[in-house]
Amino acid sequence: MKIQEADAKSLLLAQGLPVPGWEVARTATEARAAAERALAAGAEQVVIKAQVLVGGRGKAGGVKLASSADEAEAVAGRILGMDIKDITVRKVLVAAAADIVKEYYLSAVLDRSARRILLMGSAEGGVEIEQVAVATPEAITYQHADPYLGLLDHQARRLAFAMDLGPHWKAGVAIAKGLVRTMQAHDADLVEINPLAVVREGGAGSGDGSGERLVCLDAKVTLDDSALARHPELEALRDPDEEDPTDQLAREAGISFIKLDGTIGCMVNGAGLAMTTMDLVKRAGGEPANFLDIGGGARADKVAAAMRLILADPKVDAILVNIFGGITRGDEVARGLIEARSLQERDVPMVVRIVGTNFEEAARLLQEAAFETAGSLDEAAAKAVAASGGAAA
Amino acid sequence: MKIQEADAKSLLLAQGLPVPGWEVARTATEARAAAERALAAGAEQVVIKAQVLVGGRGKAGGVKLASSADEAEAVAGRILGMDIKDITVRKVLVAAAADIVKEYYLSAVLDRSARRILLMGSAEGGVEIEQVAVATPEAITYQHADPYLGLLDHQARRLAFAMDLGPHWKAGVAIAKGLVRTMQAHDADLVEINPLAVVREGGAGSGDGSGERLVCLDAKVTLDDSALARHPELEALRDPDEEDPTDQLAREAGISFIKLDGTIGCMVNGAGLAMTTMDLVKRAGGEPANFLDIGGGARADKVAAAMRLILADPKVDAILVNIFGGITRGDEVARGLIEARSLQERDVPMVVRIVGTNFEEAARLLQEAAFETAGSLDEAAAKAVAASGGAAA
Amino acid sequence: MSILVGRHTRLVVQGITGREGGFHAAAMLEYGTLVVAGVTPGKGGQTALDGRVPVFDSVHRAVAETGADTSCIFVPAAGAPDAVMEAVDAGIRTIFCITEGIPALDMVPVVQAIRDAGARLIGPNCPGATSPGQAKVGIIPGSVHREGRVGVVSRSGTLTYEAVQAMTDAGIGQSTCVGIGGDPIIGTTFSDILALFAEDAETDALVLIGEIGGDAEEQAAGWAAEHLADIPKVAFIAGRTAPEGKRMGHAGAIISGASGTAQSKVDALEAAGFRVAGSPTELPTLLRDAGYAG
Amino acid sequence: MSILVGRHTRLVVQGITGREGGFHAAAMLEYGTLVVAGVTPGKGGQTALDGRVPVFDSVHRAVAETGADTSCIFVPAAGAPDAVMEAVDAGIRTIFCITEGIPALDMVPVVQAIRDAGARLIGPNCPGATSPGQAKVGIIPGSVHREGRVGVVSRSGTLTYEAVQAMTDAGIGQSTCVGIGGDPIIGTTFSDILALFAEDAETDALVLIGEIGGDAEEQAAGWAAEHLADIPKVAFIAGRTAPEGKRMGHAGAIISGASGTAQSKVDALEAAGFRVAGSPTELPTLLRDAGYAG
Repeated sequence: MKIQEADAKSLLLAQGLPVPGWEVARTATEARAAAERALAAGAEQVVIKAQVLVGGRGKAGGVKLASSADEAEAVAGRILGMDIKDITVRKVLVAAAADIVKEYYLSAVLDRSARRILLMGSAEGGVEIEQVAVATPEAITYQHADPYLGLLDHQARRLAFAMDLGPHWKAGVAIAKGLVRTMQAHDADLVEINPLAVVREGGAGSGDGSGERLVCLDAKVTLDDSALARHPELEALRDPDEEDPTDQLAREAGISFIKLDGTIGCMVNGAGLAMTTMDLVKRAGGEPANFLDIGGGARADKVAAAMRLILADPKVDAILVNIFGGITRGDEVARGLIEARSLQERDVPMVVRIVGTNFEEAARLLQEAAFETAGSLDEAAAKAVAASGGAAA
Repeated sequence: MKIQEADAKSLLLAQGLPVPGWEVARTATEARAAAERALAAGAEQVVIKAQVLVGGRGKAGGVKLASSADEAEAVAGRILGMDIKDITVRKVLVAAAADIVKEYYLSAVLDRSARRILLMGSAEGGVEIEQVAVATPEAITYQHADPYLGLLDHQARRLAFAMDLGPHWKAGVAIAKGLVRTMQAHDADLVEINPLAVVREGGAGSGDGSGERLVCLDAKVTLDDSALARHPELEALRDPDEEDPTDQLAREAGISFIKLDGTIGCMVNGAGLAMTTMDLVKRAGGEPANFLDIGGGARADKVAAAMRLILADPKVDAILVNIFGGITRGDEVARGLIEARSLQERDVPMVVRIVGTNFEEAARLLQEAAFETAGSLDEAAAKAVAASGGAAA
Repeated sequence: MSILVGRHTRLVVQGITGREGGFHAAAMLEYGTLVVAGVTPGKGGQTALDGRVPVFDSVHRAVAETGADTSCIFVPAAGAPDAVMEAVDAGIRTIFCITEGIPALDMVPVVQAIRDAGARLIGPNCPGATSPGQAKVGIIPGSVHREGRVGVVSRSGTLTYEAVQAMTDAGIGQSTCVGIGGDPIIGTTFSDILALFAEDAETDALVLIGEIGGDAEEQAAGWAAEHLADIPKVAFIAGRTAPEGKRMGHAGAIISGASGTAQSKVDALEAAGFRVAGSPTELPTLLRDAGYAG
Repeated sequence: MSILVGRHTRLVVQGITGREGGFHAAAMLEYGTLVVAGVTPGKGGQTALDGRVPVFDSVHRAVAETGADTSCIFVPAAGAPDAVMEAVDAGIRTIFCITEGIPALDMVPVVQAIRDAGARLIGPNCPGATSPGQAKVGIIPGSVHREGRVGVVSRSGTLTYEAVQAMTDAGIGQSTCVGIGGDPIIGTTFSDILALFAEDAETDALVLIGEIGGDAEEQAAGWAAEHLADIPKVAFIAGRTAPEGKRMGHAGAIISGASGTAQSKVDALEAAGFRVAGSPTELPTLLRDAGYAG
């Protein structure tokens, strides 16, 4: 699960990391008030940042500076309601614009290959780390946290020295350790600070030179969905503004669902088989309307929920059900389908293929209920494409 | 550092372990009030337990039952002020007497040989585990916690099953894990529950049969002195009533000091050398007045404190200083001795032996200041014994 | 021979008295697997599967009493990492963890402990392994198999069944079929399994079933290019038409750079001498094209 | 030969810019030890000991630049466990930790990591080791030593110096003197050091200096009885007159049963063929009585 920048910053702050203050505004008026407070506290400018769960906000015009309350209100007004990669901006973050001396990159991520937490740091901050990895791979330094003990002090120090943090190395050590703590405390997959920045404190307006400080200027956190059940505190961070009602239904039913642009609804058990089913639908000349994995051991109620998800898309004119029973039992899926069809309002042609565990009983039930069935997956895909074409014709 | 039963129970309670309620009373009147509350809450009897940092309270008459408030007051009056192994009882713990079905033993201890935390459990509870270890060693079950991950669930389960906790095995698992958490949270060397007991809840007075429950009826915790600096919460548990002013001075000066019955005060660096010095004093016909290790790298102020500690004992009639410099520098000790002697009120003959690091400078300083010195340790012991005899003669 | 599981496998099922554990333990027993013990804490002394399998309180007890040498875990996610630790501590050296939904960070110390002990963990969130005609451990339906000499390794669950069924339908049997699991942190990789097949005298050809995301297939291709030049090899990659950015986490993308796409995987596998199928049903034909005559 | 440290030891001193670290690093250098590097985070690029030793930010850097193979740690207690972890992670295989006052539980994972890495930790709270005429690592005053063929192992600090001085004064030199440290959790035991001496061609006799508490001396005696029958062996145990119950923790008492008293240790050592001295000054005579002619 992705969470908003402002929420990510809250998690870091709770671990004692240096994150400059911010406010979240839902209207231009709120943004103006927040800007007024920041300017009154000595900021020369404020930054207004769209809160959306996609990258590239800056390029899309979702991050702007303002030098006055009027300007802040105007800028916030333009950003709020803007669409960034199909997501409508409903909130902005307002903060004093930092006086940046130098930008760094620091992140903690779950490294699947090494099976450990990986820390990545770079003196090339403020740009996407993927670009740095391609352009100047030697500019990135890596440290794997100990699999039993987490990030050890000396590992954090080596990271900080390799990042050339200079006099800020101790702050860098504390932040690196804080990222790993954040990751462990909330079961995050990724905790990314970009930029981690040395900023001048006090600003010119305050009249004194004051010091420099290493702070987290931006924050990105993604959470392990498998661990959400044990983190009720994180469920509160789910952003209802950004979640499609269909996505919400899918999540609540425990179904993995991604809406696509085609016409053939797919209901499959297993992610790999679901992708394969989509691949074969496309190969047979059709267009899948969705990716849908009902998961292992799916029962009748899950099948019914999956059916509702698929039919919620008005473009769907055929459904392909492909179940290969293992932990999932074919007869239960068949019963679920029969029940779901009896309740569904829209009549859409359906091709059902159930093989594996308890497939004989499933076949019997489906035959009794006069479902159209298929033997091989290729055949099922072909029949579904034909059905879809037929309806469209 | 040892802590009182009541404090140990507080630490366990804070980790969520089942510890029946108790109150601490400093007077018989307070004990009466506490007993009244326990009896009013349904207890048939209350138990009154002397709070002293030594074992064998029961045998010494420091643990008694009472069936009424009057009796509780009388019993508490007898226990308060009692001396148990030279310690005067100044507090008692008052609690509802448990209706014990069966007693067990459970502890977590730092196992020096295995270099891990060791859990020990036994169905033979309520008696000293050392006795069980001798009489029926097979009645004790052992589990070493994982050195990286602590006590794993399956280890706690194996312990609980081997202890024959029957239907209470899940409670046993939770308690075993809690002991290790307590140990880790406070850097304890030992967390011991004896007895861990299955008790009948509610009591006959409450009129219902109610259930049985596994609870920690007694608790003993000793803390790692090396870790106290990072546990300010534990320093508050130090019992000023039980600490000798000399012990307090020693602790504050960072000196390891144990008062003995002899006449020759010893000031040595290193515990092994300090014991050896005592051994040789005794061999030479004298009696050491104390064990005193000024520790490594001792400076002048520590030497002065050590001198005060030794001279606080009126029986001391000679002092043997034995310093073998390594991390400790001989010249600094010599300067400390010279300064300490200039300040000391009581003039006691002193034999000084300083060898090792910077011994030449030390020798020069001591010679200038006209100290009596010695070459070998045997010689130093003989001279000190002679000086002590001379003064006593 | 076969790999991982076989005729001599003595299996303990952790979580045997649960719904899934009981159902699949029965299926394994029926397939012919030596299910010698079950473990459910607190149910030691009982029996499972109509009295055919004794249940113990701990894996240690099960090993001591029955000589179990392999474990299959159906314990719910909250207890599954500890169940793996228990198995390895009890001396089990081949551990299948079927459980899905285990938080990834929970597995980090577990896979390290497995390495430290010199044991092998397959999964979690894996369907297990079957050596047709000998034994099956896990949840792969026994009916899809046929005895033979092709080794199959996959990180999908049901897609594995699909691929194996296609082979069986075409008359191509398997030496062992292994599902390594699709979780972020798994105990055994494609390369590990390929290395086992490379040493197996009764495996004459290989099938690898991958999917988009991560770089496990690319790494396996690299290993195969070096060590498996002469054996017929075919592969299938799921997700060729999946829209970008929907399944691949940012994490995986950062670390593995350009890899992770279906194209990257197909390219790597083809460069390593794999023939890559467009549908699971094409696997038998490609195997024969690659020179497999079994 | 000698054990642990010698002419070829390339030493890095962790905490070299601290008061104790600097003082003793200078003494080691003066003794002839190859002090090739110092480590103090944040002071990389500077030098220590009047420009004679380069300082690095990390042990990794020190190893890479100077080929250091042994470390001596003077880092304060709060940072010392991590300093050990850093040394082992940097590939150092012989690590002396002089630091005292480290909380015991902090060392539990550290000693396990040392074992897992196949490294050796001496200490913490130990005085180090000296191979007279070759190198000294730690804080044992160089002046107490004399080159020779008697191996000394002790868990005390200053008592070790006392015993070694007595030998030197009597004309008996040492191959290596090792202080293993007196903390509850230490990396290397008496038995470990005896085993090293047993393999050392230049060690002809052994001196063991113990003290009351715990059962390390009893264990060492057991090992020696089995493996060191033919070598002259003497011992000294401190604390024969210490009152009971004052130094022995409950913990040690529980685990080791009857052992821990001076008598138990003397009995065990004598049964294993050690001659046990009543004073450190008697060690030379007893060595000669035991047949040592060096």
